[in-house]
Amino acid sequence: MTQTRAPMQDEERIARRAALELRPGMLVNLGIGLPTLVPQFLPADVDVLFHSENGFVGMGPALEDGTPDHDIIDAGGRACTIIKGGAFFDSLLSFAIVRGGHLDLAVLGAFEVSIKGDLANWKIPGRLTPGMGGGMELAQKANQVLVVTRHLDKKGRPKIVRECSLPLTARHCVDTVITERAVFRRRDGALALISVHPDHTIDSVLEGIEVPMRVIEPLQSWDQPPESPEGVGA
Amino acid sequence: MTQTRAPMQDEERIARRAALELRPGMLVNLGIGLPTLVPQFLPADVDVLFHSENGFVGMGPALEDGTPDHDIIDAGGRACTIIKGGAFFDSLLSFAIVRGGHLDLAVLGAFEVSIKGDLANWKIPGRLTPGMGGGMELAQKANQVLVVTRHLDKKGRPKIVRECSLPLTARHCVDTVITERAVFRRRDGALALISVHPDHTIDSVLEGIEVPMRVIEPLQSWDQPPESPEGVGA
Amino acid sequence: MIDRTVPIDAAVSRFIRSGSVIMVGGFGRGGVPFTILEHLADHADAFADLTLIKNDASEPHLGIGPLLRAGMVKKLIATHIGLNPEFIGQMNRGEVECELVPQGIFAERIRAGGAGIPALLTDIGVDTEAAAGKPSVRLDGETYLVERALRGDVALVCADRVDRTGNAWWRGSNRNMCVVMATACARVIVEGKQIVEAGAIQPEDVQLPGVFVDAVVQAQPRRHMRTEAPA
Amino acid sequence: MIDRTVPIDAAVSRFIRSGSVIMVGGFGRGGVPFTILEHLADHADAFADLTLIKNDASEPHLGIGPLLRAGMVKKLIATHIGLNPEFIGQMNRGEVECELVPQGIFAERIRAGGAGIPALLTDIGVDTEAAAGKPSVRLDGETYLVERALRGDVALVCADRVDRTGNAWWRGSNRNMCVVMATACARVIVEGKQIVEAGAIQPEDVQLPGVFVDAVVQAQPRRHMRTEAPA
Repeated sequence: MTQTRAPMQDEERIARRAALELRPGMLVNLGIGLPTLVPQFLPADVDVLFHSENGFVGMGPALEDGTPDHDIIDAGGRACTIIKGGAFFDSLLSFAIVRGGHLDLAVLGAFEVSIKGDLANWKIPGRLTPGMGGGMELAQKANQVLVVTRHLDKKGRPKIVRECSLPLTARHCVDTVITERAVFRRRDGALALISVHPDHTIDSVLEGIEVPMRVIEPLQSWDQPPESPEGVGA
Repeated sequence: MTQTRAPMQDEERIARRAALELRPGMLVNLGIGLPTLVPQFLPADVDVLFHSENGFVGMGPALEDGTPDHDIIDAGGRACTIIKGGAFFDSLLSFAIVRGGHLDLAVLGAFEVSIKGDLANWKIPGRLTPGMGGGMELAQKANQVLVVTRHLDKKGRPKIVRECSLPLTARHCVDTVITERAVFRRRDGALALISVHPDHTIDSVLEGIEVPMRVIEPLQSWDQPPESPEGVGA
Repeated sequence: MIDRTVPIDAAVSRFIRSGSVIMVGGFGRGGVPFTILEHLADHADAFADLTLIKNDASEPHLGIGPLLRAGMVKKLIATHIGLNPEFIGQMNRGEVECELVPQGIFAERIRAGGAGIPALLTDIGVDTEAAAGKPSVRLDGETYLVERALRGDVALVCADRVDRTGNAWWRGSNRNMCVVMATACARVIVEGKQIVEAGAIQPEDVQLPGVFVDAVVQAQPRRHMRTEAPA
Repeated sequence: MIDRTVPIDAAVSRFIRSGSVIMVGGFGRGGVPFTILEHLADHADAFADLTLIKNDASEPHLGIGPLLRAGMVKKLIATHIGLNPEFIGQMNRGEVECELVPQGIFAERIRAGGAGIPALLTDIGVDTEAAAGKPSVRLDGETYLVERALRGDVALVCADRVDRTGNAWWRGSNRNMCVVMATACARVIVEGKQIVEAGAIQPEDVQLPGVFVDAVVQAQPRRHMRTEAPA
């Protein structure tokens, strides 16, 4: 929940847009990295509860005076706080909350997302093996999964692909993808383009994506929040 | 842990003898009824910890002034206390303690015990169906199972039988049986007579038991405690 | 944080229907939501064909006893019914269905329901009536029963202390099945002996986090303390 | 009540051997038994072929990092190793075995080990590498993995407060895997930041009952606080 550095421009844009997806009453888990930038862009009146899989609900930002409390850390290991009404528990109950269907939204990073919503974000064989941590449970069992990611990987290829080439985290799990260029939502089993950032065009968004992508027109404006799903709220 | 009535002579004799089986450092669970009479006959210097399956370790006797605390009850529903160093928990952890092998001794009642140590104590079809409660876990998973029971049932038949006719609680689980007449221990897979109360003889103990019973001679004196098993202690 | 306190009739009418599968906390008298159960018994005509999941069958005049007596319950899943001879009579006459489950496995099946685990393996009850009708599997040369998860539509529990957002704390041996049941039901009503402000329970000491809770209602003195001794 | 406090060298020499399967509490730095781990690293010659079960691989200079670096470990079962590039290198070179498990299932398998449950069914990880080599079963038309219990010879955890009999309490997010690991090992050593008298922790608020605990040792200030920054 802290930010140790100012987000770069693209990341800030992604995090600002992602913050619109967090609706009042939601219980939300934030993955490591870019997802942790999201809460700072929430309006103060949006009452969202954050779940940290290492063992609490009610995660709050780091103390404003900068004094870290290392007994209250987020899943990325950074000191944060707990809000009034929050509760600590152990890893068992933490994942019972996830698998039991109580987590409304997981905000996760990605190496690759397939057009069908498969997610790969835990292993690049032979090169990078952070491990899945709690990512498989979050991807498979959160009621909604939001991926926030740079549009392109380090080699300049879109993160959205026909089929994931990397080991999967979970199949058919991603509901929404937000990049610095566009917003995609899974509709009828496949990701579709629903919004394009003003700096971009449909062409610049779809360039390099090697699978046909449905475009839902008219495109939504960049800052249009999602329709409130039914029954959200812990 | 409270006693609501003075035990009758036979019950007191059984409970006194059973108390010798509780060794320092043991974690012990007491079934409903006769087993709850045992602790009052423990010497004060024997440091035994009692487990109550409804959710705590460190069960102590009812308050001496008679003020019941109904928030601290034993598994039979009677108000008791918790000793310093005890801990409350929920039913899950309570039975994790049992199935996880931490319970040194369960003291249980019985309708029937077979010569091989099968126990029936939860159902008399069509007549009495209290339910098994936690009895199956206790019988199956306590490191030692001690049955305390009147020697004869209400029809005058010995409780020790060739095969249980009633629905089983668990097979091959009973290690020791103490009645007002005798002590039996399972040796090489079958109950054997090891001690006879001074009021009785081998003949009066074995009368009516319809299966051959090994007698381990010389018989132990009635008040001889068991050999300390290895590794007892939580 | 959401304030989940509501009047009892609002909570009951919103979450409970005829045919509901209801988990009821408590072991003996500890943790039993007496106020909600008395409310249900007072509206016996409104709720039929209930399935109750509770550790024990209470006593005839107490807890779920009046619901059983009034014929509101079609099935009880429990571990122990020995203190309710009336119910045993109903069961023996075939007027009500009763499934008896070993107590630790009862808790485990409910936990599985709450934790998104479809089933677990166990050797508890092998070779007994508790195994009847249950699939078994072989693993590493041993035979185990496959015990399926239990879930409910509504959990009713009584906590000693609950804050307005639903974080709850139990005293003594009152916790028993309450916490695990609250994880395993679509809706959860916590009856609080004492309702406190958010933050009043130290966050490390919360036994049930409010994210599992839908409604917090005020416990009332038990009926037999309010009026006469029960019939 | 038994006083379980002992000097650290007595606890370690009594319960830990070469070849031991050791569960180590902690997530990030919270709950990690740094004092015991530093003691083990200081006696690297005495302990070989260890199997460690820990949420994460720590950082190279911290926690289990020095044990991994010193080649004391033949296998690590973990959920996340991303902060220890040295270990990833060892693993990629085949110098050490590593089994990665989804975090919630990691906790469940340990719980099963502690709770006497041989295995549980889950759909977590179906159709992924996490399913490799695991048996699967069909139940109610769905495919589930059979996840087996994990048990250890010794659990090492750090609690914020522990009484002399082993009742333990964790502050903040330090609890994580500590409690469940302590239920799943033949022997348990609790390193206490603060050791208190029996009764000092309210019995309702005890997070790990002392019946699971074999030894209580005093946590020391971490090495990098005692001397220089780590290499």
